Amino acid sequence: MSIPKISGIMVLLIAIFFAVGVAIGYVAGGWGKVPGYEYGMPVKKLKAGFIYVGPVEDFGWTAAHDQARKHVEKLFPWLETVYVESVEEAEAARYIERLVREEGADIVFTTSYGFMDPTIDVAQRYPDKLFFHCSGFKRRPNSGTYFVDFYQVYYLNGLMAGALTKTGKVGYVAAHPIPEVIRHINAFALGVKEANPEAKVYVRWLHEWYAPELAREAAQALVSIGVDTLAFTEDSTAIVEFAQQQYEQGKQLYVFSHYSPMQNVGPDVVVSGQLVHWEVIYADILMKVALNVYNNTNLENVDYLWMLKEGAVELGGKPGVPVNPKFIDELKNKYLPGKSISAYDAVMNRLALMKEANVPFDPFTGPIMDQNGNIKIQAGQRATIEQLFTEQMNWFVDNIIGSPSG
Amino acid sequence: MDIAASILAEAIRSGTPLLLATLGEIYCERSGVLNLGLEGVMTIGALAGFVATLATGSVWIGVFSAMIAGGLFSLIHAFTSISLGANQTVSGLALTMLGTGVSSLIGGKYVGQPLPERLQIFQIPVLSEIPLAGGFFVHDPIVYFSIVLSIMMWFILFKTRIGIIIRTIGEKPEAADAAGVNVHLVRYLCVLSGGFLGGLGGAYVTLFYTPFWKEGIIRGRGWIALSLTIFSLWNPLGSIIGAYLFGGVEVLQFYLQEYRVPASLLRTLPYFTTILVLTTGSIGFMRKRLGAPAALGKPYRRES
Amino acid sequence: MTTNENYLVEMRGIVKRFPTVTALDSVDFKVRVGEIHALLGENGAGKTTLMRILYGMYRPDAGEIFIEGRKVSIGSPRDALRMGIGMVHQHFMLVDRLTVLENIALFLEGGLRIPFNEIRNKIMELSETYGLKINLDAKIWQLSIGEQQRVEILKTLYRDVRILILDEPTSVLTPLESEDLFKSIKKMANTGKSIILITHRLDEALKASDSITILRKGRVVAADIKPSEASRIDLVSMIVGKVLEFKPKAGEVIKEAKPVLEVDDLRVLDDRGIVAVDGVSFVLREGEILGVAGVAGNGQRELVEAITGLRKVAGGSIKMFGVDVTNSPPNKIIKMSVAHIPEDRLRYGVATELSVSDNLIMKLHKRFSRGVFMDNKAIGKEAERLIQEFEIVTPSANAPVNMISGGNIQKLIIARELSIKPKILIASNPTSGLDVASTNYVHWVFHRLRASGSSILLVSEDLDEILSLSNRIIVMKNGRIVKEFDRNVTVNEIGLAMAAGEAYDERMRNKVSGA
Amino acid sequence: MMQIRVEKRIVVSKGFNASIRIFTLLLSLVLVGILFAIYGINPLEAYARIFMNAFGSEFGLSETIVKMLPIGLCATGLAIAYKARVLNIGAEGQLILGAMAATWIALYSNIPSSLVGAVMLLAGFAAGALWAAIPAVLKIKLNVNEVITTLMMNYISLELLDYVLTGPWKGPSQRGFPLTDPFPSYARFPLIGGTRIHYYTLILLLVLAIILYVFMSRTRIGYEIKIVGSNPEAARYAGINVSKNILTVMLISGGLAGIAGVGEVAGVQGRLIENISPGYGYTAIIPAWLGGLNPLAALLASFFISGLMVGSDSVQVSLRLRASFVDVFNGMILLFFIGSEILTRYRILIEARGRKIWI
Repeated sequence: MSIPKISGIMVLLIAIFFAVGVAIGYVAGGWGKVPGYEYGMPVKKLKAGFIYVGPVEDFGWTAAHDQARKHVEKLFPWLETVYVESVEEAEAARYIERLVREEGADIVFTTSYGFMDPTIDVAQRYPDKLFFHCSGFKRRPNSGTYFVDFYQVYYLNGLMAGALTKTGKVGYVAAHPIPEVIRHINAFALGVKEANPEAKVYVRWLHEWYAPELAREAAQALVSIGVDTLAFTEDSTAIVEFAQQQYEQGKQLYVFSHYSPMQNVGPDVVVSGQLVHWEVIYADILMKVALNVYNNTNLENVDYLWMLKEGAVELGGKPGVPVNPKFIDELKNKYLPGKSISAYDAVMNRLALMKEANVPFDPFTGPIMDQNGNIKIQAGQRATIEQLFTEQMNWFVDNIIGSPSG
Repeated sequence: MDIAASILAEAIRSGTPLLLATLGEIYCERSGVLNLGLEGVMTIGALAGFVATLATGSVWIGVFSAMIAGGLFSLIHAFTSISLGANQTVSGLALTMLGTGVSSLIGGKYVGQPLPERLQIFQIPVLSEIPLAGGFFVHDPIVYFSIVLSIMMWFILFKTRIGIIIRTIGEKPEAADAAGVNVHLVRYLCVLSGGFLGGLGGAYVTLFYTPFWKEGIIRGRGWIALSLTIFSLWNPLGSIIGAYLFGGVEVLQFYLQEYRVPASLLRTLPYFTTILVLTTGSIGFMRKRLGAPAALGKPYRRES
Repeated sequence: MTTNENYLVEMRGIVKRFPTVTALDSVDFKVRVGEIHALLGENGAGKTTLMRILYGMYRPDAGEIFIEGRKVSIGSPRDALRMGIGMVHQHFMLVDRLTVLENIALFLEGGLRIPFNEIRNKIMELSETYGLKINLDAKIWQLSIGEQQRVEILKTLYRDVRILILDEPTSVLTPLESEDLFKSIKKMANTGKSIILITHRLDEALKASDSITILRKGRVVAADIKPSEASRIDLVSMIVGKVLEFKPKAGEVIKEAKPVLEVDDLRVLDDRGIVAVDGVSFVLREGEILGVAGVAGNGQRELVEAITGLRKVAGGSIKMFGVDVTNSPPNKIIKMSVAHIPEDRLRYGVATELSVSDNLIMKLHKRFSRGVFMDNKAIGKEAERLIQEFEIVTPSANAPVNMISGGNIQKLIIARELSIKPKILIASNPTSGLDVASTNYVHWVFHRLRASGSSILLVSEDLDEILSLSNRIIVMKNGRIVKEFDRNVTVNEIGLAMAAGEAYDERMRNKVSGA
Repeated sequence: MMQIRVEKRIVVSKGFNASIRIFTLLLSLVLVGILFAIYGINPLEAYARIFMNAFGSEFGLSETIVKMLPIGLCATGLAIAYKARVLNIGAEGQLILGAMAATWIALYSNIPSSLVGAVMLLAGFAAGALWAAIPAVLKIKLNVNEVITTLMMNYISLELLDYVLTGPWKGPSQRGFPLTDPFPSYARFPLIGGTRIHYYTLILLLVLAIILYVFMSRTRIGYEIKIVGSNPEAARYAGINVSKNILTVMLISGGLAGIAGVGEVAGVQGRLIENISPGYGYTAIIPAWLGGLNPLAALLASFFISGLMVGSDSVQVSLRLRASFVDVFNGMILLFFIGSEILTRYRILIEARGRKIWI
């Protein structure tokens, strides 16, 4: 099991170098006046602390952040890192404070929504230190926010799912009913709808981020009602394993992996998926902190929301492999309804469009109706940031079966 | 398979770790020892089975290791509660803390690792196509084994001398002593077999049910098994029904989600049932028929 | 002298010490083949301990055991059974929730499989032979006590025992059941089995046995007495062990004083639901000591517990100072200034983990509190006073009770009970375990208490005590009052009543089981 | 051939009991030390770090106190219940109910803001006590074993918490996360400057521990409770209402656990969250026993257990050992402690090859 990981790391490293290059270019373009800015230059030592909500070995969120931590540590000789894993929300404040006080961290990254208030609280107590909270919306002069988002990729996954399903029933096993997950489900459902207007997306909520056993049960329940295509938001490979097991027993399921490279776990079932590159953001933030671009007075408005364009996310179940070759033919033979473009080509075209600097394509382009038949996004309009990223994202697209409130 | 069969199949799978642990606890409690450390024992078994399978590549060595680990671990409880006559409630709780703590400590590096081998499901042809009842015939060997085991354990407990000895020790250890039975030895063996089965139950979770290891993977199944022991009225046959029923509650939430049944309230059912059964069994005239073994939780020491 | 070969069992120089007492002190005991041998003595004389040694439940500290002249070592009941020794305990070794058949099967050696049919057949045969009828498929809890005893006996007979020990077999039986039991025993003896009958009932020993051995305070006082040759009164004095000539010093009989405690036709059940107190009526008057004599286990304990509110009354009534207190809770009875020195000190009398002073004020704790608080100063003072007055030997008033000796625990209880200045004192064996000086002190205190106008119900197995203190004496037997005496009575007369009570009370015949 | 026999101990001294307690603690330290060594950590360094991080700095000390608040509240209450021989292991659930009651008061009632703090505490106490009253009544009226019922009710309360957080109480401003909205500032307990110590709860804990100590050692009910715990038959004989006392200790221990819950929502989190208690109710069982069921000693033991938990952060962060070694530590202390209790009640005779050794 370690061999694929190494090759994965190589690919990831290449991706990072590329990403850092992009980041440097971006920074250099913005702050060209900064003298002597170059990769790996000696600056003052910096210590960064990371607070994780799960174990670093999970197969999703925390593992991805920790991989990124390791990479930036390797990347910047002047950087030292320290982390705490499996921190419960109830105890977050103590750990954050311990990192800045006892461990001497200059900057702390807190990587769970539930850490938002403790982060702000500790940031208030230590105005000289810097804090970055992932996935939240509260900021202070010394506390910024950052996030990557997948909805574009989920949409592409949805296109493939709609094209592949034979039963017209697509399943989605979801963690918590929060705007982020709802947005992803909606994006996915929009893709499914475009490829197969008759297909329905069945949603099952886990109310957990990391719960392999529940995920498996939910997947089984979905398969029982006729679902043959599965996407999910849960930080383990449980569903992929489940599908691979079904495959070995003669039942073909189509799965879209989540967050980490899982294609090796389910080589016969993973069609595509989403991959994350937190290191791109971390490198950017840390470099700017090292250069004093970011300091304890100017983070009030620093809010990263990076997607395909910035290289923070990637399509595929394996780095560098957007679609599992096993399914490419099938996708190439399936045409989008009423159009003369195959599902495969559609995915590739739109992927390219969404990587462009001005992002000429967006999945959330009207008309989009919710389950009750209300128009949520007017024809020809794109959803606004507010519509996508705040509490307003509390509705389901009309081909979804299930409740957006959990 | 139709949906009903599929739900049944899932309930059985989800109920199997419960069934195994409950069977063990039934023998343990029938001999008069309350092992509140079941959650810890299962967790130890879950990890031991997983690690052994990773190391050797053989799921069966994993199963075997889990049983040994669970058995050895439960001997701690046997020693404090049988030999030392210590408070069984507290000893059991301590065992749970120890078990979950140790496995989380050791298990850290195994989180997220995939298993090299997975057990095949034996789908029995024809039978598995029967509506509803088909759910019985699509399982791995452990499921079938646990059903056979329940029947065997029922037979031993109620139809053989060993069973009579065990029941006597749980009801009135001095009577067994007077009949020349080594009370402490039998209690040790019962706690040990409780540990074997608890360990196996734990391993079922990490090797078959969700082939993963993570901290807290047992998720309170040990406590549910304790309630199931009461629910089944200390009868191995009753525990089959109970385990599949309680296991069904766990999986049913995903079938009922569309109908907006709050999963959390659904999950309280086993606990309410347990309190109800326990209460019923404690009422004076029902005690003799349904109550807990009379010597449950009481250390035995011959006065001399 | 008979030779060894005639004895099936011979125990020589048996010594058994428990942490606080020497239970058996160099005891010799012999039983012949085919003999019914009664082992007679008071509670605590060591009868059961001796038999538990024979049955392998206890190991003796010294002494030897011979079976058929061969020296044996009996390490466990299993050994005993293999040697043909079986024992039916006073508290049955039956499992309530198992069937009769299962209970018997438990008792058998053998493999995993239970030979149910074999057991059935053999039991049928045995019950036929000895007249012990039983339903094999009933659960034990569904049986009457007499039937349960039959199961116990059948269990041992099934193992082909040659020596059958029965520990107080009739204490739980109705007279009719007892008759049946003795018939069965005779049949067993006739087939060559030896039966050892542990009992504290003299007439039972006389009626049913071929030979009697009497134990008192862990020593043999008489061995191998033939019932036909012994005088009852001699036996009684050997059992009780009292000087026959005794000058009673009790006060005058008071006839006209008003009653403080009136017990009318009281019926009380024991722990097993058997009638233990069966239509007892008496009156305790102001300023008198009423002695309740009788061999232990004849309903005295249940009577006392019913009066003090610890046990439910099944019939009849209890009045104190004219107020009906039948089935009142203990605290209501305590409020009426009724003190109680319990028979079972450790069960009721003390909370052993708590300090001596805490225990000394247990009954009065409400009086020693100011508002919600305990008045520790006053408690300390009172404790010191009582410790001094009753000469309780303790490291300090704050030492836990489990650090002081049994005799001192008894003193503590007496001190506490007297400290409430009772109008009525119910005392069960108040001086057992006390040394002579302490006993005298307690007696003096009782006198003084009576002089101050209080009344005492004195339940005691110690006839001296009863005679020296009581104004009147009632004798209890089988849950009934069989005789009442005024103070001018001799030990002999009381002893006779205790021994021969059954003849005195013709109503006994109609006694029925309450189960 | 080795044989072990046990015999009742007649004389027991307090000094002996205390030394056994200290010995078991040391034994656990040694065993966990071995565990450290296995993981390549110098045990002395680890213990030094734990100690320094828990008690050696202002921050560590303040965090230890923050943790001591819920553990101490539960432990002092449990000590009293256990003293009456009522094995309440439901403090976890009672704590959660207390937290839920406080949340309802803070977010959904119309109580004047000046009274909210006091009403939250009262409601928390009442909720915890009521939750404990259910197993108490079942025990008194129907003789139902309280160990299982209190345990089951812990699980029921967890699911109840899950239900309100994913259902009716899910905060509208929480973007779908299972959290309630933050409490208004008047429903937050004030903190000692620069720390997270919510001093209302701290004062309450200290006062309650002293009150309970006085209650147990000086009051009539405390006295009755001790008798009930030592010998219920004797209590009945002495005219003490056993049922009433069982109910009393359950209400007190449940109520204190409830207050602990209030402290967590109003003092620490400022809202109700799913893991409002990382097992405080279970952890508290340890100091209750370690303190010999004396409320003040239990408080002291809570302080040390809390210190151990806070101090272990450093082992976790700098020495990279999982925090769960604290569970191992706790389990061991508890096992050794109750295992060694036999030595206070019995003498053990080991006979080996003709030699006799008394312990």
